[in-house]
Amino acid sequence: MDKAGLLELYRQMQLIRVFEDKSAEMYGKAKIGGFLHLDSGQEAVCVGAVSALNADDDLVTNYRDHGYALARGLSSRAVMAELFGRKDGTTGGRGGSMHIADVSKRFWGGYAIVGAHLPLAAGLAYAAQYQKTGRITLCMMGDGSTNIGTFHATLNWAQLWKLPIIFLVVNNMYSMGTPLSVHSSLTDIYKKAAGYGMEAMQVDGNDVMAMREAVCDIASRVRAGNGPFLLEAITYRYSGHSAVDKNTPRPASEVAEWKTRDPIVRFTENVLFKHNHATPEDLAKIDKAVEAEVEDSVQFSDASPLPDRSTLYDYIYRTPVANMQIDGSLIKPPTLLKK
Amino acid sequence: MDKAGLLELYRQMQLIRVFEDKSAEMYGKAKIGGFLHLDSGQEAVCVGAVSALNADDDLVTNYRDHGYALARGLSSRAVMAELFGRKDGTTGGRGGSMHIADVSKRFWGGYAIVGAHLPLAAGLAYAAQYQKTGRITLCMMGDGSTNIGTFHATLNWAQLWKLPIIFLVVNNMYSMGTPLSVHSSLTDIYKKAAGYGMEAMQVDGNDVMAMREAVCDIASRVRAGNGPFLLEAITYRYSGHSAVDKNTPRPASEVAEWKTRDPIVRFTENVLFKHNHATPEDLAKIDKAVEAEVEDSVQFSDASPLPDRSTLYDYIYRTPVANMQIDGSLIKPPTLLKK
Amino acid sequence: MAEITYAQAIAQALREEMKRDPNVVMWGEDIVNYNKGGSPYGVYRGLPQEFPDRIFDTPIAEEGIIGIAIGAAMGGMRPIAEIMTVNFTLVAWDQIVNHAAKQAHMFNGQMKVPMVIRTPNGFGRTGSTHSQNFDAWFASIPGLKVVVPSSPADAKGLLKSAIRDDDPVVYLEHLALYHRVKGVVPDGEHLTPIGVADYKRRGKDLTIVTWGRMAVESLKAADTLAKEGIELEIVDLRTLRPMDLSLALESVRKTHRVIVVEEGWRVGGLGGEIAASMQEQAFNDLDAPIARVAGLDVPMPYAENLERATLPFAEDVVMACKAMMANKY
Amino acid sequence: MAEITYAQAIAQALREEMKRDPNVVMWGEDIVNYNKGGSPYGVYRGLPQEFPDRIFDTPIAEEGIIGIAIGAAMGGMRPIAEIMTVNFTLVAWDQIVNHAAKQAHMFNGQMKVPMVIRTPNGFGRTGSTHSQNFDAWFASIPGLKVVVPSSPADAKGLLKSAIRDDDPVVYLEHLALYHRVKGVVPDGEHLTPIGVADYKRRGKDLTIVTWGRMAVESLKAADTLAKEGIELEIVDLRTLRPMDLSLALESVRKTHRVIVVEEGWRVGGLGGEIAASMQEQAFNDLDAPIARVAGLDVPMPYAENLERATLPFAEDVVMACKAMMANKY
Ligand SMILES: Cc1ncc(C[n+]2csc(CCOP(=O)(O)OP(=O)(O)O)c2C)c(N)n1
Ligand SMILES: Cc1ncc(C[n+]2csc(CCOP(=O)(O)OP(=O)(O)O)c2C)c(N)n1
Ligand SMILES: [Mg+2]
Ligand SMILES: [Mg+2]
Repeated sequence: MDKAGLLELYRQMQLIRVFEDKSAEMYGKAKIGGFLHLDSGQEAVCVGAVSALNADDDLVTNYRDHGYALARGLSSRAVMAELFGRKDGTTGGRGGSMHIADVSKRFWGGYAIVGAHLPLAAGLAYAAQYQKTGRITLCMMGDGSTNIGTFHATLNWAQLWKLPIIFLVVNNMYSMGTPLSVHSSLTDIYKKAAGYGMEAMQVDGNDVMAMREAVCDIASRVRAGNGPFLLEAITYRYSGHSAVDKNTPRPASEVAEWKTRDPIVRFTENVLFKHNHATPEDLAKIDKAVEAEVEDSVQFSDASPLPDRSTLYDYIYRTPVANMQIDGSLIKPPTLLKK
Repeated sequence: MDKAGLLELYRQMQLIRVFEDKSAEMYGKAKIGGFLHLDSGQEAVCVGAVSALNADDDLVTNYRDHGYALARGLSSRAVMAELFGRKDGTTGGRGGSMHIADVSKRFWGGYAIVGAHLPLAAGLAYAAQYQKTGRITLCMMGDGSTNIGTFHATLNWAQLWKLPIIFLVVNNMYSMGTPLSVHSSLTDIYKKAAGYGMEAMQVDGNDVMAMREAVCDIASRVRAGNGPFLLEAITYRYSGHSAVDKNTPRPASEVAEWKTRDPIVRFTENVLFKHNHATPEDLAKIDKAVEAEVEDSVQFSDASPLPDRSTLYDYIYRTPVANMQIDGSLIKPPTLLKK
Repeated sequence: MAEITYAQAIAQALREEMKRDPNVVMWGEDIVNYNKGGSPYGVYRGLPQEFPDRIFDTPIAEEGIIGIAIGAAMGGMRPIAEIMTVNFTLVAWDQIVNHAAKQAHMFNGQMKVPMVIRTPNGFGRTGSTHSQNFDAWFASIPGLKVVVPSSPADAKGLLKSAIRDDDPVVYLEHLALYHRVKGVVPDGEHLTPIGVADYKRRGKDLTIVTWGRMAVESLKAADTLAKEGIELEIVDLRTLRPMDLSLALESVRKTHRVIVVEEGWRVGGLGGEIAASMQEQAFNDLDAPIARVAGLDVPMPYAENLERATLPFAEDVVMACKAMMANKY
Repeated sequence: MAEITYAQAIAQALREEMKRDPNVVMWGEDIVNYNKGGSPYGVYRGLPQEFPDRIFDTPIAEEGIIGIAIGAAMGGMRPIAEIMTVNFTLVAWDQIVNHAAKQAHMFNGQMKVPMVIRTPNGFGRTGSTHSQNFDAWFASIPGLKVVVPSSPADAKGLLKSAIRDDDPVVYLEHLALYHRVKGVVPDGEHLTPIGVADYKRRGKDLTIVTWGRMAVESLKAADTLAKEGIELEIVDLRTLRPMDLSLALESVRKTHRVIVVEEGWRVGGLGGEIAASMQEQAFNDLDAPIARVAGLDVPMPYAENLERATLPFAEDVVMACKAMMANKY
């Protein structure tokens, strides 16, 4: 990888880190509501994996989706505006933090029902296979999402039909507050692939280069028609499960220990500086640009209007129906009753 | 095992064979409606497995349940009457073929939604564990039932909580008409246990002694608190999926080949005769008794009345509610409208 | 204009649409290899052989059957997900409610989910877990369209419309109609619009609002009642969501009496919704409270007499109509 | 008689019943280890520590949470299955509909399923898959009991009754009430009977039939309207199945006007069922068609203004009541 490429990996990780810090701050200021799940600490997974894809490969994630969105090149303005629930957000304020998407970039969105996006991702992979587009699908999920039925149904099916899909489990050792060993009988998640005869491996999710290389390798095998792959990335989230729980009790020593393996610091020291790919000044310049970008995203989002009330029913149905009332109700809606 | 025990195994297998033939005949005469799934060909699994249990262990099956019911000692009268949908059936005609049960024998019934009984069985195992009764649960299912979500959710959970339960997969190579290799990415079903770190093995399901021994061994390990076990029994059903499909296309050579491994013939020749445990006369006597018993079950069922219309609402609720109408409806039911 | 069965009408629609559009694919349990193929009920014999790369048997995993179809639809296909009976949709309920129905709206029109969930309602001594009717639940989900044909012509026309529709359409067939109901289907391209109700019989005395199998039963009831001088007007809703009550309202302004007839459980059934809406809209036109004929609120027993007692048939419609005409409400 | 919150009332009921009966156990996602424990919402802080062998965190697998509870209940336990939000019950829908609800009847009384499914309804900028209300669906399932407390006293009394009941009881809590609603709860053993509605306010002009959060909103609306001389009578159904409409019918015979107020989607909501049943039973007592206030039929958007527009609040009840009193229906 050339210098520009490496610096771009750095920039993306840094952008995610700063963006997440800022969004946590905005949550504190009640600019953002509901749930806010941060990717801080997991930047190498997002950036390493997404950078290994072709631009037209399909990408599907769970609700912890900001990092993937930014790595995929969605504008921080649109993502932040979505968190703010504004008209200029990625889904016009409808989806919020858990449902960032940009289909023009084949980023099919974050999904909030644990495990439920797995079959959707397999369906995208099937469409690519049937239509011979050469695309593959990257579908990520958390460790806590590997125990629900859809995981099983999807992996068996994907293996049976040799679908072009990579299942990426981001093992951050916790499902909300529930430790891995309390929720999963296998704590080496990649070993679950054995139940399907699927290929699998584990990778250091805090090493962006390892992450990227793994996904590159796997992607070419999957693209060649060898069927699906289960990749487990070991990482750690610095924040609680979502912005409302700063307090999930994880041993302080554990958090501290993981901070010594910070993905951005490691990349900076072990790759960028060690091999003289970048100077501290190079990075400072990037950092400044990133700060400015994120600051701008907040300004932008603050200025973006709320979605118009009149759009509420748009897109519930795509094919119009002769007798349909605007709200899909049987008869004329009782407009009287609702502001 | 002594002679009496061996002859009892023979008797049970023979009873199942004759009972199933008779029930198919009765289905042809429209004495039985709906679905009728036969255990013919799979007698060694039913009898071998059930005979290895303690009388107060918990037993749960899928809809292909006649064989388990008979092996568990339910009367053929009550089972046949249930198939006839009569008052003296095992559930008074409410459940029919797919839901034979006798809780006094801790036979918790057949279940008709594929995979859905697995969590129920795990729950029974949990109750035994919590209440320290020393019971274990035997939960059987078909090969086609190992791809649905509940399989995954239950096996992970059972392994996590070290529940005293044996999952017995009756691999007869078909899920209705769908061949094993079309529905499951692993065709050695026992290998699915690897996805949970669960112990597992495969057994010849047409060898009643092997079947019995396997379940005996496993039961004592499970009873000792070593956690659950996945046992795969390889067998074959002679009939179609249910009595309505006599025609499911399976290669004639396949069926013929399996008939050469008939569990009753094998047991008779390789065990009973070979080791002089029984004479042909011993067996003829048993056969005659079995024929008479099954014939009697038909007479009995024919004579049993239909369940009384007035019992229709019984047991929907077990704890009465002050204002409840008999049918659980909001207000007085429109009795006018219904004969 | 040939007389064909309801099942044959479905087969025609499938064949025509698969020929028309290569993105139409279909999967479900035991639709290829079971018995003689073409669904477990032999609805479309020969079709799997005609389109071997587009019709597939699946594992038993309804969450996959529907979920993978949703994803394929997002990716540009027009999948038809067949669920062996409507009872098994419960296994995939989250996929239906939270994903099929919500994708288009939640992602602000960035994607669409042009898929059909085909599945039969039914009964026939199959017991409580296999004899249910969830019409009301499907009809209450924003984002779904729900159609229920009662005749071969509607079966064909609605299925073709459903496959071409850009929204997820739940297409509810009925085991009791497949091979037993025959009717004339217009030759050539025959499309029935989604969301448009239909008079299946004109009459002046009493309005029946119904759909699916109960439309067929209501027609039988009408024949019986006609002999006694009672003329039913039968409105077949055909689409349950979005629903067109205009004919029902038009009819009640003439007859002043309404009975809603449905197969499913009475409590929480769609009959309640329809009765509530109609009394809101036509309060002053009603000579009697709107009545409902429905299934009894009980898990379906296997025994022949109890199953029969639980389900509504023509005779129940007859009884209810007579009671209403005699001012017994 | 202490004033406590709705959440505290739930905690009291759980603690008392766990002390009383060692067969009461509870499991769910993140109820022990998450945050400070005692459910993700801190409903029963300290309880997991008090009963470490009887309260458990589970894998994310709602089909297991509910299915294993069913089996444990069959085996003699009284499990409480906690589902983090009602939305996730969809993943276990088959277990609820086909198993929890049917076991007792289908097996002819050979077994029973004394379990409670505790789960909160709610919203709060959580988007379309996390802001739903399935009251109507639960209430339409034969074999389930369904309770929805609106006050701390009912929350405690109904939960204690639910735990002791031999049937599967769905106990629907509400995120918006947990820590915000306070009220007096009788000291000592306090049981609220299942299946008995309650007047939450007496009035003469208009009957509100409601439950859960909308009972609280209706009370607020009543305060506003009282200032304008309109006196609402508020019937809190408390139990949705089996449902006691006797108070609602008694009330309408006095007021001659009814509005059903519910949080969920209007189409196919329980409002339809209630309106249909009430017009059947009290047709001649009605001065106006029965009206409904409900959530809009749309997947819930995240944006603050759109969420607010979609959900019903006191102001919507006020508006509807005024319209009805002004004969605007
Ligand atoms: C079906 C379902 N059950 C429960 C939840 C609530 N929930 C949201 S995220 C989550 C934990 C998921 O953990 P994991 O998969 O490890 O991902 P992480 O948050 O660690 O990235 C839970 C329990 C849900 N969204 N969906
Ligand atoms: C959830 C669900 N989906 C589909 C069915 C219909 N069905 C009943 S049995 C069966 C095949 C099961 O095969 P297997 O588990 O191998 O058992 P076998 O019949 O061979 O003993 C199917 C598809 C069902 N009952 N439940
Ligand atoms: Mg995690
Ligand atoms: Mg099989």
